[in-house]
Amino acid sequence: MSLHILKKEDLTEFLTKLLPDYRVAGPVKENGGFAFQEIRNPADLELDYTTTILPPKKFLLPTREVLFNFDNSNGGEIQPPPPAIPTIIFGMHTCDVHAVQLLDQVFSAGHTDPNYVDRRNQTLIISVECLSPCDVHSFCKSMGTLSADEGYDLHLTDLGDSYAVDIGTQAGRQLLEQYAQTSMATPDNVQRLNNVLGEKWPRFPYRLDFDVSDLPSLLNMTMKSPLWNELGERCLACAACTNVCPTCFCFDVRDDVELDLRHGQRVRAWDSCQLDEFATVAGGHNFRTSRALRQRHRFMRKGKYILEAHNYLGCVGCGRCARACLVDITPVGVFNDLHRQLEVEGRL
Amino acid sequence: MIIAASHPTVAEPTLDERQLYLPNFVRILDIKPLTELEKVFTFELPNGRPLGHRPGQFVEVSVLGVGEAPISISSSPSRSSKSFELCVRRVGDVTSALHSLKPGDRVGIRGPFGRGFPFEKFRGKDLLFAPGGLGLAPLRSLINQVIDERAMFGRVVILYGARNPGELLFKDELKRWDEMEDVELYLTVDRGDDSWTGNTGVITTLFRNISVYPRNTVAATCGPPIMYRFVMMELFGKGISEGNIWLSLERRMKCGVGKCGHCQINNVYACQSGPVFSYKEIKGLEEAL
Amino acid sequence: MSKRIDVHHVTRVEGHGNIVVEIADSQLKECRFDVVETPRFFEAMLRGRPYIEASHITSRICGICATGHATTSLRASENALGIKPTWQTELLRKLSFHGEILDSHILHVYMLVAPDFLGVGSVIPLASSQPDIVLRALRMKKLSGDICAAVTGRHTHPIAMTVGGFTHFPKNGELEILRQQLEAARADVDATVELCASLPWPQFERDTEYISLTRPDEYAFIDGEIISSDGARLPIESYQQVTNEYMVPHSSAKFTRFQRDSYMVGALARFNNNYEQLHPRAKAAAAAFGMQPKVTNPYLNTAAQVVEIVHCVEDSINIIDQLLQKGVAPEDPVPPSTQGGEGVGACEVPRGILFHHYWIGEDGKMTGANCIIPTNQNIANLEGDMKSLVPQIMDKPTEAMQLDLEMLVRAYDPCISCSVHLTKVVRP
Amino acid sequence: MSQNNKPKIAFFDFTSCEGCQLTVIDSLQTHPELLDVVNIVQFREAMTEKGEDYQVAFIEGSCTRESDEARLKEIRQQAAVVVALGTCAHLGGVNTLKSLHPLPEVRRYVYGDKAEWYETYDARPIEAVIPVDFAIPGCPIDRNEFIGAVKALLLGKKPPIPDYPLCVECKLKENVCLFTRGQVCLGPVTRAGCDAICPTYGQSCEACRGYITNPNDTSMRNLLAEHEMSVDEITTMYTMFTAYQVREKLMQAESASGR
Ligand SMILES: Cc1cc2nc3c(=O)[nH]c(=O)nc-3n(C[C@H](O)[C@H](O)[C@H](O)COP(=O)(O)OP(=O)(O)OC[C@H]3O[C@@H](n4cnc5c(N)ncnc54)[C@H](O)[C@@H]3O)c2cc1C
Ligand code: SF4
Ligand code: SF4
Ligand code: SF4
Repeated sequence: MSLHILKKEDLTEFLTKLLPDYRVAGPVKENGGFAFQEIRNPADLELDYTTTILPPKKFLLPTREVLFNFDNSNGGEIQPPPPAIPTIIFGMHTCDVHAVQLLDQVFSAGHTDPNYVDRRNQTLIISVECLSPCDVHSFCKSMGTLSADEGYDLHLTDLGDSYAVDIGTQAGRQLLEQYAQTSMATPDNVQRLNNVLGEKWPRFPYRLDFDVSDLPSLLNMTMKSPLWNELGERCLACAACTNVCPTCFCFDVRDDVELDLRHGQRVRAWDSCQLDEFATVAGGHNFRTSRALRQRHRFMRKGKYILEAHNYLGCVGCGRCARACLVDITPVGVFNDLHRQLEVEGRL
Repeated sequence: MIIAASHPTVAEPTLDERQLYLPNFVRILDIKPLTELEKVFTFELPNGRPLGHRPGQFVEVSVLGVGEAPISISSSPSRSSKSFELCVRRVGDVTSALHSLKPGDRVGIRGPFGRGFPFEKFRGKDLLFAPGGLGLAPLRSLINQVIDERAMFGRVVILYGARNPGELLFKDELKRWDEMEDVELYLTVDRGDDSWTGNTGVITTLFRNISVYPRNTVAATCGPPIMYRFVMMELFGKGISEGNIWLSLERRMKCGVGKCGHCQINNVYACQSGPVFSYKEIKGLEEAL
Repeated sequence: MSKRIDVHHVTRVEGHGNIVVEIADSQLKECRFDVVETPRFFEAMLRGRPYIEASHITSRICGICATGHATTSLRASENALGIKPTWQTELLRKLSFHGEILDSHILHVYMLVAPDFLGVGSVIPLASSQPDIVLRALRMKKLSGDICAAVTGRHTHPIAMTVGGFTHFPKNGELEILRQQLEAARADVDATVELCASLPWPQFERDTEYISLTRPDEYAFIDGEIISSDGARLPIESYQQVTNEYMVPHSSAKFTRFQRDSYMVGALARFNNNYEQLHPRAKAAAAAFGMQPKVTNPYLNTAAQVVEIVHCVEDSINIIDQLLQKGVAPEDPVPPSTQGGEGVGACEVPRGILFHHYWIGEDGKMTGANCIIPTNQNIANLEGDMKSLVPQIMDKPTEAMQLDLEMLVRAYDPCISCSVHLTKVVRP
Repeated sequence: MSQNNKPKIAFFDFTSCEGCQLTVIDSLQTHPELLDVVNIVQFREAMTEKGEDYQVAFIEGSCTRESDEARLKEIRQQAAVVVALGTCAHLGGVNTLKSLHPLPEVRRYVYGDKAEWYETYDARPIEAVIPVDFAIPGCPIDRNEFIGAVKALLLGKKPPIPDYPLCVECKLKENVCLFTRGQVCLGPVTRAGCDAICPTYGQSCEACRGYITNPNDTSMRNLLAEHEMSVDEITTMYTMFTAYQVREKLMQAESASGR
């Protein structure tokens, strides 16, 4: 769609106008790093951020959410949660935009998940173009997520003193018209944009030793690799990797009841396949007993299972899990090791 | 005007899907203890609407405040359209809470979920049922439906094993099946007691007693995780083809609708694609058996 | 007349203690307060641990004065290692210290002492009979806990305090909210004064030596000099001249004496020694009780605590104002300037003066420790009070006598779990 | 609910700082309705009445002398459910630190030549003396976890005490990991449930809640070693609250290798 120009000095006004109508979430400085938080003061928004510990997923799939409230007094009455709050996620990187597209697919395939979808449909995404890698752990270029051509409502590219605003959806267009002061891009602006995009590309390294389209078949051939056992010996089963991942969506469901034992809530909360109890059934049988099997499950999901089920890769190359892992288990390391093994065995 | 809402990004849920996580309440009509650990619950369907299940499907049962658990529907759809039955073993929080309920109490139900047994494919075949322990609960639904349409099937052979005589489920029904001319029932227990005169040994020992016509036989089995490998070997030994062996698999489940990830077997969600699978479908899955 | 009073495990006090009084032929034969708490050996446990752990371990001496122990411990380590904490650190420590004083005093006044006056066995029946009182207590206690939590993470056992500073800092916004809540709490504070001033405090006078810390600049809680109401001032390093610990077989806690047979520490001692430095609103509260130094009725220790509640609320507002004026900024802990050393820390924890004395080796491991707990210092004085009280009340029915004695014990707010660590310090 | 059919619960304290009982009292600030649903019949720290008729006993503190064993056994006899309240009761806690030194030496250190006046033996969790049904870990316990446990007991459920590492909660709080800040932390092997309060306030987790059932101990020790900790320092760090368990393990290993 068409390209607009938003002057940097007009950003504050844009945000100020949005705040009364929307819950606006965006990256802010926190504890020496960045985190997606609800923005209360436009000055807090840090569009020039690197990465965050938790992905913006938490605004679409909260770490803990109420599925319904109940009152047990007379045989049971339930009340669904209040409707979702109109939200704008401001400043998403393109890896996270890809991740949200996967989540959209997961939660609308088969049975549509009403809670997710309600929240998603009340949410607009304003993404930003990354101009240099977050840090050494990013491998977005290898995963094909260094840019996004859909999945956002508005997309900003930093041109120095202004942002080029790409309109992704009709909703994005309306938002811009209603809340922001922009001008149409001039040929000059377009030239600048081309330069910026052209310059950024070489700044990002390819970090996989092979093309990502080979990843599923690579994983297909390495189900029995000894690497999984090595990972199992190292892995602390701390679940940091899955908890910080923008594409992980597994959850636990439990009831929280008040002391009167009558009122309460059924709650869903993030869960992780790396934890002992995840695949354990009553009586104690665990279908993925070893850390090795759980690590294999994780990486198979990222590069194969989710793709097979939903047509999207389960990893967007954001590098969050690599940053979070204390024992240096990383997708790039694992995928390249598997690739090397096949090479050595002459199976490629 | 809030712009987001007027431009949905993802297709809106249907009315039914809006209820996805919200249980419906059903009243307990009757509770029958079967053994020390198992009870059969009969539930009355609200406004007489049939549950509409297939044998092999399950429901998520809620005791509000305690939680939810997946339980197979144990009654046959051919028997009653006003009620259904669940056979529940007391093992943890939700199942213990269920056991403490009385007739007249209400519980929440979601479902039925999952893919049941492909009943149509069984027509005209010889049927071999091999439940172990609590595995009889889901198979009972199928067996009774077969019995109700007995003429549509060839031989009906049931091989049922439990750990000891006290743990045999549905003893009345077993007796009825045993008395039927056209049903062949063989029982075994791992360890007998003074009163036990039947076969002792694990379920696989029963296979020795029977011969089947492999090309026309369909087998259905359900039991504790360790049982499958051994039963499978017996079935292969009888020459039954992979596509004709049907298993109902147990996994941890939270949502029952293919989202929560707990029941995943490699790339397959057991709650959606299963819990009933043919061996052919799962033999490529590393983590299935 | 012969009577025996034997209260096994006095209730509504911290830790385990027994009252034993025996009167035969109208003669007082036996009058003891037995400390029967199990010994805890904290000093011995500290040996060999990194000094950085000392405040975490010693806060576990007592759940109710955990912040006091931690602060005293940090001051001992800092004095041993030549560390001077920053202005901000000192203010933040004072703020969380006030939180603890408030928490402990409110617990003591409302939940441990008040039931005696209101004729119930605990605060629980009051929840239905006088809910406003209970809710007020819970409200005030919550605020005190919130003060501690904002600064150190929680009251029992504080987290963010470390040798040389803090590992976490309250946001200015959090302090602003606390300030508002403290201002709003003035109504509850006034109601507390009013309620307590109306209670029939037992009449009993016995002059003794009152010992506390004192500072030139403020009503002392952290650091300062030791002062005696009998006239003596000593640096904290000379604490052993004051405490002179000795042991008796009936108690697992150590006893102490300075210039008389016994001395008293705690809110009343602080009140007597540092009255002038109390906030004017606190002085007004003292007037409501008719209290002017020197107060010699030990039952009024609880009243002195109420006066301190007023003072701490006002002073907390004060501290927050100072912090907000500059804005709280994260700062790294001040590093040690020596490797190893010996140091004493002293604080006025809710129940009185507390000393920690540490020896730290060059490898940063603790080589020796001594902790002197306020309740220890009070037990000899408590027994002295009992001995002079019993003859005055001997004619009362046993039950009434027992209640008077239990109330006396509670007035001291003894913290017996603290008191049992013990004895002779073995210098490395 | 009338006073009569409310479950009767009692609190007991052995060697401890009483911080867990204080946390119970503090939980009333947020959950005053607790008093409506249970009948507290004994709580020495807060009430005079000493009811001996109770169904649930919450026991705080570790057992540090033989003479306390009889009382513990009495409580076990009376109570249908015994809950270890806090780390001292559950694992032994800081009290067991002294068991890292030989006992006679500890006594001499603290009591000097009067050592024999005071009875003491190796501090131990109450589980080492009587069977315990449930434990609420933590030094001190977490207020919400205590309330959660009470609810579960009222419902006849097992208290929902997590059996996964603290890092789970720490990540969800978006704390910058202490290892990233150049410090060390026991979070990866420690039982969650405190909402990662120590890392949140800038301090390493010291495993006050004890370890998860299935920790990757080898990998954890390697990780600490990579962060320049010696074996001794690692042991010191591991034993702050769990000296009893660590010593038991050592003794087991010793007797195994002796054979
Ligand atoms: C498809 C299917 C059909 C089943 N049919 C029956 C049946 O007919 N009769 C019967 O008695 N049991 C059946 N089970 C097993 C039953 O679901 C578990 O015994 C039950 O979930 C235990 O819950 P709990 O709260 O009592 O136990 P807890 O140990 O307290 O379990 C806690 C939670 O873990 C999860 N969980 C534990 N075990 C299982 C499990 N085996 N399967 C799924 N989730 C689990 C549940 O979410 C449960 O709420 C079936 C399981 C599946 C998957
Ligand atoms: S697997 Fe790791 S790199 Fe890939 S999307 Fe998840 S967190 Fe990012
Ligand atoms: S973050 Fe690393 S150590 Fe933790 S579960 Fe994931 S792979 Fe294992
Ligand atoms: S700070 Fe500790 S608990 Fe938090 S993630 Fe790091 S290791 Fe885990």
